[in-house]
Amino acid sequence: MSAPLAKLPKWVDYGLIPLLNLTAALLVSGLVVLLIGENPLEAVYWLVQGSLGYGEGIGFTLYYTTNFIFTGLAVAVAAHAGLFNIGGEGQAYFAGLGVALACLALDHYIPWWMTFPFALLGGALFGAAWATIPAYLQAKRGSHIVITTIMFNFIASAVMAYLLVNILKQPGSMQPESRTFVEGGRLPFVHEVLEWIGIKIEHSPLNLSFVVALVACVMVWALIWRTRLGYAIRTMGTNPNAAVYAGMNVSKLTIVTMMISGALAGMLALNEVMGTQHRLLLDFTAGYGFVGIAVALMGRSHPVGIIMASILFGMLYQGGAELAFEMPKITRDMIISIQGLVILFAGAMEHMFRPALIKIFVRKPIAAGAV
Amino acid sequence: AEIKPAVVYDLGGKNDQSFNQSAYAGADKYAKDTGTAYKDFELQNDTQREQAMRRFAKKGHDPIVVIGFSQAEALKKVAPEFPNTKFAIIDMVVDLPNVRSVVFKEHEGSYLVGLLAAKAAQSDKVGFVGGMDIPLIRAFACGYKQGAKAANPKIEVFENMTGTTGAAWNDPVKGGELAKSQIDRGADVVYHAAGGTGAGVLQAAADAGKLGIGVDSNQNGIHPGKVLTSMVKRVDVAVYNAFKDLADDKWSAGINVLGLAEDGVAWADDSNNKPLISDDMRAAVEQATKDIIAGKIVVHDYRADNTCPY
Amino acid sequence: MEFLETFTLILDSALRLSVPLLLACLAGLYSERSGIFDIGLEGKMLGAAFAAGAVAYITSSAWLGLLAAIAVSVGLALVHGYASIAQRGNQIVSGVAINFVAAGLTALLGQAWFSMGGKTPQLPNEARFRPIELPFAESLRDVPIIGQFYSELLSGHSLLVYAAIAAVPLTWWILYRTRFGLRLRAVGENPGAVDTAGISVIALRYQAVMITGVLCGIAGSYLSIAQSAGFSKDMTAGKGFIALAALIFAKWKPINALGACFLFGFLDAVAIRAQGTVLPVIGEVPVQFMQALPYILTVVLLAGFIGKAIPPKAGGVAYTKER
Amino acid sequence: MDSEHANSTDSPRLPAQAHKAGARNDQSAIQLVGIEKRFGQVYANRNIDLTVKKGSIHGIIGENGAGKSTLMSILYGFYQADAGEIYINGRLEKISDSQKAISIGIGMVHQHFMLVDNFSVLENIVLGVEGGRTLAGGMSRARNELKRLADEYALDIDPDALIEELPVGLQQRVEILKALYRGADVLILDEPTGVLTPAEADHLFRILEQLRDQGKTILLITHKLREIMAITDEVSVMRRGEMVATVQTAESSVEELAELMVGRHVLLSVEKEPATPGKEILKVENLTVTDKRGVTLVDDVSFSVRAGEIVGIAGVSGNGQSELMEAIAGMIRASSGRVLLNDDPIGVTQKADANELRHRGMAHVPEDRHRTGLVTKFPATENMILGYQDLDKYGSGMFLDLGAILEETQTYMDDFDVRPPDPNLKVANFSGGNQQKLVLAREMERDPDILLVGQPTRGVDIGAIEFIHKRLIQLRDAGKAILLVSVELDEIRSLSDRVLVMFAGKVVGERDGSASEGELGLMMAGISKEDDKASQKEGEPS
Ligand SMILES: Nc1ncnc2c1ncn2[C@@H]1O[C@H](COP(=O)(O)OP(=O)(O)OP(=O)(O)O)[C@@H](O)[C@H]1O
Ligand SMILES: Nc1ncnc2c1ncn2[C@@H]1O[C@H](COP(=O)(O)OP(=O)(O)OP(=O)(O)O)[C@@H](O)[C@H]1O
Ligand SMILES: [Mg+2]
Ligand SMILES: [Mg+2]
Repeated sequence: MSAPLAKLPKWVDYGLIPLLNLTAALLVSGLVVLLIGENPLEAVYWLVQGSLGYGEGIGFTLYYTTNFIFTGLAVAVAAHAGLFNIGGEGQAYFAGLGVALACLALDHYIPWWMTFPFALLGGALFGAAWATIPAYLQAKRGSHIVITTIMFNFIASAVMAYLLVNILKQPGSMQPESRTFVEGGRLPFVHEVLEWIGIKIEHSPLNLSFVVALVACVMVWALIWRTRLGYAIRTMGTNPNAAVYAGMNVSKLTIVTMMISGALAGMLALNEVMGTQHRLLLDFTAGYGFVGIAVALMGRSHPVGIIMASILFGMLYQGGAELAFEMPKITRDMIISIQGLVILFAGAMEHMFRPALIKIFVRKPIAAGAV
Repeated sequence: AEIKPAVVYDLGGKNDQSFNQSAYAGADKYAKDTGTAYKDFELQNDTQREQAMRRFAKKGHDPIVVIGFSQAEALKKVAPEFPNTKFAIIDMVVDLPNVRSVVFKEHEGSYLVGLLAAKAAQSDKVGFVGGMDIPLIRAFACGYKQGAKAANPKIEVFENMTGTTGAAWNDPVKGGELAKSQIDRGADVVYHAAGGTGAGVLQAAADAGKLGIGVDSNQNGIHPGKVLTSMVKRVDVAVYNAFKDLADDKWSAGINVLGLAEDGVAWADDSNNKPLISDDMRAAVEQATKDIIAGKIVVHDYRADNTCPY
Repeated sequence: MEFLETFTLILDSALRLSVPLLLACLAGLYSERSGIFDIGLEGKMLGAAFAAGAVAYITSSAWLGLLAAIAVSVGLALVHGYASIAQRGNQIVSGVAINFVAAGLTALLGQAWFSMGGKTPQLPNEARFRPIELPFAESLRDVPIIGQFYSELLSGHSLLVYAAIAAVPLTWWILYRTRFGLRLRAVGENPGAVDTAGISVIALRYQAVMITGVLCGIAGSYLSIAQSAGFSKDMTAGKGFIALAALIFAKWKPINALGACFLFGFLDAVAIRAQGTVLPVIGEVPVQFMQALPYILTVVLLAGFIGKAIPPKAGGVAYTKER
Repeated sequence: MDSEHANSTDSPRLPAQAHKAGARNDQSAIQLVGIEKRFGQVYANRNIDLTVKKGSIHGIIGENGAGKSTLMSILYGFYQADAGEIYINGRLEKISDSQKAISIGIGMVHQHFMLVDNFSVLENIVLGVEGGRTLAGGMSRARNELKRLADEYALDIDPDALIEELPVGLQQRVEILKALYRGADVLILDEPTGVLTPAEADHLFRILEQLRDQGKTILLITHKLREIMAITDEVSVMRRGEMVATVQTAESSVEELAELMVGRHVLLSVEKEPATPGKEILKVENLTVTDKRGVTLVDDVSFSVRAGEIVGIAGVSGNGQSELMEAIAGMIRASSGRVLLNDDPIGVTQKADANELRHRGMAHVPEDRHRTGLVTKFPATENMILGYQDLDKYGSGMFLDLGAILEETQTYMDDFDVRPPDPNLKVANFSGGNQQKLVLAREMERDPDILLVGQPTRGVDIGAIEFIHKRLIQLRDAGKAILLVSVELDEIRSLSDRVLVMFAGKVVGERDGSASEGELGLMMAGISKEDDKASQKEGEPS
């Protein structure tokens, strides 16, 4: 790592620095708002109000959060192994096929909770499969995984367009999409579930995959910090020499990790296809796969951090939509820019504030070289 | 009565110089005519469709006009939740008691511009560039061909679609390439039904010194003298009427089919293209209009059987 | 004759389609040859296309548009440079960030300034780089074969097309025949060698990154004020990534880059022309397959099944004196 | 061949200087005064004084990490000293960067060559001194100059050959030519023979002598005493960042230098009973390891280790010991040969599964704890299972049993007196000695049949050394086999029951633990005694 090795207090490392990076990103975004002649504070107000101010808004925020948890976890698991999976978008897109096939095959015959395990499995398998090829090429042929996963995003998009247009499309339909699933292929919305037990809340696309996302967080946490496999993944990601020394099979680990990563990204399809849209449609991934990069960076690849970062991005997405209603000049593209800035400040320039903080928090630098 | 109308545009946005802009023009005209304020919203992604409709409905907007066939799925979900709100959808049929579905006989308008194209072309060759390859756009193409063949049985019509996904609506570079390819093959007039992609088509035609034909809005003025005409789809009228009908307590749900007879489609005739339309052409197109309205000419609708006999 | 004409027209179209790829690919070449990976070509091109469209519209001058495009693109390149060189950040992450920022800001500012759904207004001809007729193009048109070739294929493109083509030998010359090129190639392979020779690694890399910015600026301008008459949202549509693929395909060499970009442009042109054509044996080739072909070819190349693409050795890692 | 000739060169930036014929004068070419350099809290160089006479070959020796490279990098402007002064030809110079060093006539051949592999020789030579914005002129000038240098110093080379296609010896020649082309008057060579065959090394020395005779000053850094004796005029010895002595080569001896370099004056004697070797645990037969470039690193080595004995492998580092260990431990692949563990072969030529070897009773303490043996970002607990993560006692099924791991770590740490005894502390936060104890605890507490241990006490303080040595003896007395690799002669001698000496990839001799330091030192330097016929044949290729 290129970071200066001086040690900072934990709360600075895991709390203050991400906060400062986020603040820097938001400040720059504020400047942009000023540039288009709007009031940044008002924008912040509508952002918060729109995402947390009322029931439907909260529902939407959590619905977006669900997507980001999945893609964030996908990037994080790979990152623990020292791999940069930039292909979450394509993996999730391809996983949509797995989810949709399960739903299309079963929705007429069995209730949703029986379809659900098949859809889950379908999404996971298809997502994993799409990640396996770049992983294999990295492990066995040394192809740079960043480049191959980028290429696979584009290839996934072509494959899915072909399938939707030529095979899955309803005859005579305008849209290249599959037919809409009936009840047996739809995850219940949270407002429906709560209605069954007598609680009425506002409608939103928030559905049971949110619970799946939270379970996935626990599972990823357990995987990384409580299993032998996770231990091997972290060892490989931190010190590959030590992994070889410890007799770990680095090629196999690379492939397995990427498969898990791809399966997690594939869960995005569960939320979108089975949970929200109830059909397979073009570009349903809508860039969520890329947001996962920002989420994992902000959340420092820890499930708890990822949940928090996902909520933050969920707020940005939902609040951003609201903002577009209230301040039409600030379109949702603002959110894309903020995302970019967060990735820039929290990722590429994450150490920008370190030297200054070291001066403040560390009086005499402790040496790294414990010889 | 007082109304509180709202419009949800499709992904192209209200200034697309085409379909959505026409809707915007209708809403704007109503606002100017009556002093009624209205709200509108430009989508950025698919999930927002429902969100926007629901939000407008909750805030008491009525009627809510949604533009484009892509809104149908969302509308099917939202409309039943607000049975007392009136919705209207353009370009698609949604069969619900509180929804008015407005669809156009694009094939009729396309027939007319096809006829004009064939008469304007000196080379016996004309072209068509569609956006996304869907039955709606095929209907444009088929009507156009029928019109062109009616004017000149020997004519060859090149037909290309820009793509198979939503991106096809917004790819002026590819539109331009397709138009160039048709022009290179000898086409003298190129008609587009391709949304934002059409900008590239009209540009390519103008650059090559050939003629383009616009669509949805009157696009004659984009390259004055280089756009033969436009197949105008009166989305503005549909939006205007939706507002007005409710205000006048004359609202009706159900399907509104707007063709030539209803002034729902037309060929654009203004000062920009005046020099391009000869008297002979004018006479022919006016005769054809009459014949279609009278039922003497039946323009085939591709959507009826998913085939085009021409 | 018929075939020859069709073929010439396809080549003509391929040339137009490959120009933005070529410019972006050469741009990436400078950066990556210096050891800075750049997956932000897309973002820089997009930012440039917007700046060109907006400024050309406001000033009615294509040249000012070009200048603005270059300024914006170099600005983004410097951000990438600062993150990768000074901050020693992850170059991939930085590139991703720049793509996002450019995608968001161009659409946002476009809508805020022009209210046309992220587009800039249609440009009048004087605000565009217009096709240039090469001398005698008209009179030679009827000469068999050569006339076709000269008048249809070579003549009648905008200045930027000729600039892009000229950039190939120029880049070759810079890379292999000048001091700067020697040092550039060296710093991407072994920055230690450059440093011990008393040359500043940092300055060299910043220079490279700025050239990348300039070329991406021209690429973006070509899209919005030469090929089209205005900017439209997300206009690059993945061209930056195809350029990246082409760069890998070209094994980071300028002459190969011309070949790779022309190949990818040609695939695109064929896909456009051959739409719906049914080939013998294969049947109808899906357009999606043609679209994905550049990426598929690149993966196959990366996997080492056809040749081997070896990137500059020091690529992707910040230079540290300490071991 | 004298200095006038050297001065008549018109290579760039050659400082005009007068040398007397024979180039032996008392004037100093380089004088370093009080040089200090710290990396974090590690003193790489501490209060270094050094004077190098003009026109001499001056050797600098010292064990790994002694600070030799750092000192040379400071002289070459690659690093800045924290304190101290540098005089070149008697003039105080501030060497702010390499450009400056070059301009005052210092050239350096780095330990890791600073060459661009896919460049031609010529391109590498002109890099940085292109002499104009375009290359054509400079290249043809360099081509001519190269021809002249080739004639003058017998440094033939094809200027258009690609570096990556040249053998290492020629690559090094390019580095030397690079320095000469830049008009170097002082030439620093950092471990130039590490990668050379003996014949190549001899050729290099002839070149260096010739350069000296023409008035150049040469600083030669090496581990190899034989080379020092063969070619230098004076030698300076570094240890742990400090300059411990400078002697006239002619008045010194290999023994003295060996002691200065590796030996500690406090000889740590370990109490131990004579060994009672039992059955053969490890048997190595004709093991050969070749690297990617085809250089043989371990050359046909055979030996065995019995239960209840410690076999030490002595040798100057870089003579194949590391690779021998790694090949036995399954970390790298051997090209031929066989290794038997408890009479069963292990697949060394397929790169044996390190995990499986552990299960079969082989434990391994690697030479470099930071690079290989530890994940310093992990806490002690997680380092305690490195390599043993699959053992049943550390979990059930796929899950780890953190309680069990913590408990065991605690026990091991108590047993090995690791301080602070906090199993959840990140390993980076332990001192070096305690980190080493963690590794040893992990490997020794497993009750292995054989322990491979490399540099067990590198960078560890005296108290800890004593402790570690005691534990190793205990393990032996418990009937285990131990294979020990160390560059510390003392350590080898005080622990081993038998000593094998490695030189140039071969085992050049075997002695018992009581062999004298001088005797072993000579063997390590590749100089065998007359009576050691067998090993002489193996050891001396010529
Ligand atoms: N990188 C580091 N970060 C935090 N603390 C450290 C670091 N390196 C060393 N320390 C702490 O500083 C103390 C001194 O470390 P150092 O390596 O200098 O000890 P030492 O005197 O060399 O010990 P030993 O003789 O065991 O090697 C250690 O107890 C350790 O806890
Ligand atoms: N850039 C650096 N950062 C931190 N520590 C360093 C750095 N360079 C050297 N050191 C440390 O300084 C000490 C001296 O290192 P140096 O490379 O000078 O040793 P050396 O005598 O050349 O060793 P070798 O024989 O292995 O080449 C070592 O402890 C090393 O770990
Ligand atoms: Mg210590
Ligand atoms: Mg060294």
